[in-house]
Amino acid sequence: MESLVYIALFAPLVSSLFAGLFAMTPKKQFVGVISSLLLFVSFAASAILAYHIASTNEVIHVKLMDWIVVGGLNIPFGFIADYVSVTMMVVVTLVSTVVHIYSIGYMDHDKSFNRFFSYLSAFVFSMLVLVMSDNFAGLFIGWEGVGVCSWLLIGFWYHKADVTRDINPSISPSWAANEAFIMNRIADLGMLVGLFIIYWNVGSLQYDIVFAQIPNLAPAVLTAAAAALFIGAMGKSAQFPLHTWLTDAMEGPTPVSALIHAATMVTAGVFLVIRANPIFSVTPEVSYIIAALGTFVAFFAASMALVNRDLKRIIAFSTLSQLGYMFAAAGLGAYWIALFHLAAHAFFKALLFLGAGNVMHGMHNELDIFKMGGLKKAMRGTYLYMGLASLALAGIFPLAGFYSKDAIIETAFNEGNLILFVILIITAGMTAFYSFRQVFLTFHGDERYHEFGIHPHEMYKYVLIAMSPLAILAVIAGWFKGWFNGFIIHMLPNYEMSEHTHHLALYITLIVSAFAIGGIILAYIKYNKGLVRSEKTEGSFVYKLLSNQYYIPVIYEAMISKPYAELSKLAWKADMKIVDALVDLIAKIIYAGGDKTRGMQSGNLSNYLNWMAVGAIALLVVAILSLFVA
Amino acid sequence: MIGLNHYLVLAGILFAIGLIGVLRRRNLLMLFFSTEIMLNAANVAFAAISNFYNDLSGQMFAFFVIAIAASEVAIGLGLLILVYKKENTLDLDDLASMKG
Amino acid sequence: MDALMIGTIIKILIILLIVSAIAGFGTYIERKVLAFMQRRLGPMHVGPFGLLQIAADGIKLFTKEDIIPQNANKFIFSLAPTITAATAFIAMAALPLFPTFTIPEALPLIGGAIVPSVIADINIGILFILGTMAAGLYGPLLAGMAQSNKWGILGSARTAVQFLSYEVVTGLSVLAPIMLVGSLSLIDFNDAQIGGIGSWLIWQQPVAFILFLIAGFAETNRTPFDLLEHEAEIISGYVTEYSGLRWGMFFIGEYTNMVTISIIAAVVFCGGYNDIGFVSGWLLFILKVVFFFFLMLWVRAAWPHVRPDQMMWLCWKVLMPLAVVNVVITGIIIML
Amino acid sequence: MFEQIAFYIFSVLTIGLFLVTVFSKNVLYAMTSLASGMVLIAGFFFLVGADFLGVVQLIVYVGAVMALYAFGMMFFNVTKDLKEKTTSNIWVMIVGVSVALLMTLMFGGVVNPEAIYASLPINSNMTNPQAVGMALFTKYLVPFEVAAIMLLIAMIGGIILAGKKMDTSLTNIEDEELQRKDVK
Repeated sequence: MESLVYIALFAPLVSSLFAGLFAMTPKKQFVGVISSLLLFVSFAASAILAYHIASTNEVIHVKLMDWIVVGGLNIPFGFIADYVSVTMMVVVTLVSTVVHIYSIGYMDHDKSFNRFFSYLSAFVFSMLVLVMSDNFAGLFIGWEGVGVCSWLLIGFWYHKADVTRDINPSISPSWAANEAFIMNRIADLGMLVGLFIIYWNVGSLQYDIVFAQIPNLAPAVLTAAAAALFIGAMGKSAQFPLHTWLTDAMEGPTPVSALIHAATMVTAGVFLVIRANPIFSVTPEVSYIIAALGTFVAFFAASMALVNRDLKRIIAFSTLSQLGYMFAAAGLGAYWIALFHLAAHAFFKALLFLGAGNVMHGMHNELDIFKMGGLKKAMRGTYLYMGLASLALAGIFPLAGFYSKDAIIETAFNEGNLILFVILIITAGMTAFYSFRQVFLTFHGDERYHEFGIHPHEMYKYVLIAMSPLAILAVIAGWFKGWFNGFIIHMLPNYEMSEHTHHLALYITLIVSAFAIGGIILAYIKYNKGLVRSEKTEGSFVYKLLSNQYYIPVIYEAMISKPYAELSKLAWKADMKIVDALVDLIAKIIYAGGDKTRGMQSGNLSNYLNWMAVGAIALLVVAILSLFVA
Repeated sequence: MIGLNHYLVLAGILFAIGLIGVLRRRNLLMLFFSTEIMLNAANVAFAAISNFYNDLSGQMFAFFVIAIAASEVAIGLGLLILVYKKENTLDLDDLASMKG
Repeated sequence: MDALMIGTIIKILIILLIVSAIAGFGTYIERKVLAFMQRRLGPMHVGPFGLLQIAADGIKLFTKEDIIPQNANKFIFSLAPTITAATAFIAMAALPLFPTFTIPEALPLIGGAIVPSVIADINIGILFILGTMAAGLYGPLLAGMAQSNKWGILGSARTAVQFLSYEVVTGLSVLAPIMLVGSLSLIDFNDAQIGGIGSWLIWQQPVAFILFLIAGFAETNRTPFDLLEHEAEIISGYVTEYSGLRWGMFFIGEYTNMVTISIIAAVVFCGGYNDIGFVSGWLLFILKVVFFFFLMLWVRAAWPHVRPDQMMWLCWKVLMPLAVVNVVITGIIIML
Repeated sequence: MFEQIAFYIFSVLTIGLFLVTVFSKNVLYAMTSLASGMVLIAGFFFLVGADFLGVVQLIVYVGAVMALYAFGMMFFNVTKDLKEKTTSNIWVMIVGVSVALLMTLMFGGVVNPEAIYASLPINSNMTNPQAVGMALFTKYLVPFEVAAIMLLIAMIGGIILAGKKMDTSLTNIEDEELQRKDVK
């Protein structure tokens, strides 16, 4: 079984290095094929591990080698396959495998085909390190690896020039990549502080040792650690106020978006909270803030998705919103529900993105849904997948989203927090509305793309076939909720609905479903016939506010970027005037000194000897003085 | 009674004489002579210390100083002869060709 | 004034008087020996068998005009002969001549004084002698350089080359006997050969003995190595401009050195002043020294002198390697 | 008593001779006085019981080093006075006297005898040459061998520097050939 752990972990690395060998050469089909095969090997190993753990309840813990042994600090390269990590492994490798296969088709015409696969596999490897590490340090390595790979992938088309925000809200791929990386760095500082707090107080970074020490730690320490760790999670999971990078990350190729949103990157924050649940469960204040922030983000992101015209951005906002759901669940203590939603969400969100990729591919990189419509004739398979995924996202019975999202809303009710409960229900309605607004505007109604001279076509067959596992899982994943509960409670604290909620559960389900179906119906009424634009609506303050993402990017630029740039300019001037001038001064003094003392080099040995004698006398004086001093 | 200090002071004076020679003279040969004086002054100090502290190390040092002086004269004299053959002078003032 | 002190003073007087007399007498012997070897009579006219020739030569030497060349460095010029004579006599200080004996009480004034075999029995005796003889090279050297004469310069150049080279051979050849005896004191050498002719070091170190003799000839400026003042080549070398008493001092120094070398050869290799059977040591010792002295004259009569390059070739390519090999073999045998 | 007298006589003589070396205009004087000074330095060595060192001083310094200098001097006319522009005497005197004063101060007053201990004590059972030999071939074996190599290198260097045509012997060359060379 240990070898399976290593196979699951290192197959993506091998894939990355293999693809990296050909990174500078023109496209080679076999690179994609072999990478996908290796990823599939990784998935198979993960699945076997999962089966093994489920059937034998045996956690597999391996130690590759010592990594850092300095003084009291001993950090091994240890990996663990337990209930949580194996769940994540299966989800990550499955989605990644599909994305790899999909990429063979999607990146067909890209000249950096091989490089793309190298990055993609490295991304998966980093995520696996993050997930499988048995200590916080390894997790941090994976954490940073994911950050680096996201930077590489978002900026994959780095050669595109910068444009203004009016043309492209993300300015350019390299700009978006930098934004993502810098925002993550800011949050990572919090993460690091959290790790330092833990190490300072516990003396170790191993999960088991740290969690065993929790009862001995002061509440203030735990609160600080939890808060610091959550700041890290906020960055990776793009929680408010560090959320802007996520939508800008759409500049990367669509498979990357799918990977980031479904499997590798944004789920890391949720994973951290779930992984460190012993810490968060003893810090109710932090947990409550997490829940509140999660709920807020769910609503906040959904509201922005309502009016957006960019296909991928709508889906990105929906990810943000669903992450809010996950954090709400985790904050309320229902960690396994959060993990379940994470897994279920991964399947249909990946499906959505890949579908969006198909559309984009078919529409020749056009993403504005106002320029689409009636695509269902041209892209039947994609339409099916997208519709299915949107239904799952909206939470329609009996699809995956229904089970997981319903459980979260139920949890909010069960906790007696009616404000969160109401907001989450309304958000569920909004989710249904924007999802189907997007579906209807894309696939139904009049065919607006003709005016732009676009001839849409369906994606390759094998790509559609490769996507089918995701579609199946988007439908059936929710059915395993009970089984998953039994599987995961070996590790995560169980969360049971209390008695009075239990007999109200049906009503809550009905209310949620009513909101969801209501949202779909509203979207159908408004958009099924085609696009009807109303000047009044689009001119209203709320519409503008939402479509401009609450002006947050603008505010960030005005409040943070610009002053920071000014400050940097000031510092640059100080550097030029003070530091550089000082350095120059030293050089000038030496130069002038050399010029002045050049006369000493008369070429006359006698003069040199005289100077040597003077030096000898000076040394003698020093020697005598030191004798006297001593 | 003659103590160690007597020898050391004598060595110091001899060394100073050698130093004066090094500073004063411009003839290469005379510079060599002055250097020899300084080496000998050091040797006197070594031998005296060796005697008064009952330690043979001082004499050992003096032996190696003498060995160094012997090699110095072998090489130095060879160079001296070459310089004289080439420049027809041993005066440092006339040999100053490496002016900065 | 204890007995030893008086004895030492007596010894010093003996050396000064006898050895300088030997220098004079040596010239007579040399001329006679050479004459007989060349089938002629030698000095015959002054005194019986020309014996008073010594006195005549002495008077001539001491009354001759003392010339100092105009361009010569006068101080150094007059200093140089003294150096030769002085170093030759200083070297004598560490040489044993005869066994320690006590002057019979019957003699007035000096009766009871103990005359030591050696004036200063320093524990580095033989090295001291070699060192002083090495210092002796300054005589010819300075003499040649001070007289502002090209023959003189050539003479001093040859001095430096010859003495420096052969010092190496002398030192190395004496090193092997030193290793056998384990001491640098000449008294110890003498005592090591106390057991008759069979115990002489010459039998154990024949190579060293021959090397020492050859080097000794060179060090004392004797034929066939008399290149410093070879009349046929460089007039008289370093003594070209000298006359009278100064010339005499060089002469005395040279003969003293000959005696010194003879004594060293006798003490180091040929049993010193030990008695053999009934023959008393001092007599044997004088005989040995006389033999070596005679050998030098004999060689002068029998051998032509060598060229400078042949001399250097002999020193560095024959004698020195031989001496080194000899030392190494001696060391190996001692270790075995 | 004897040592005291010898020390003072030797000191005065040495200082005087070395001063002559340093201030003399005539190289011959300088060389002669330096060589005599060396002999007197050997005398100091005998005074402090370093017999072997004294003899080495005599043989190596007096017998070889100074003789080599003398040999080197034969390349120019030593009876003539040197014409050299000496550095101004005041300046030199200040430096030299200050060095002398400083060293006197240091050696005469400040050296702390208790702070020094013998790392290689002299064995009183042995004569000086024996003790030197023991030290040289045990504790100082490596420096001794290094010094030997250094001397060998110096010898080779000296030969290469000074004697480029060592193998051609002028006396072995036929006269006509020699003359032809001169013409050329």
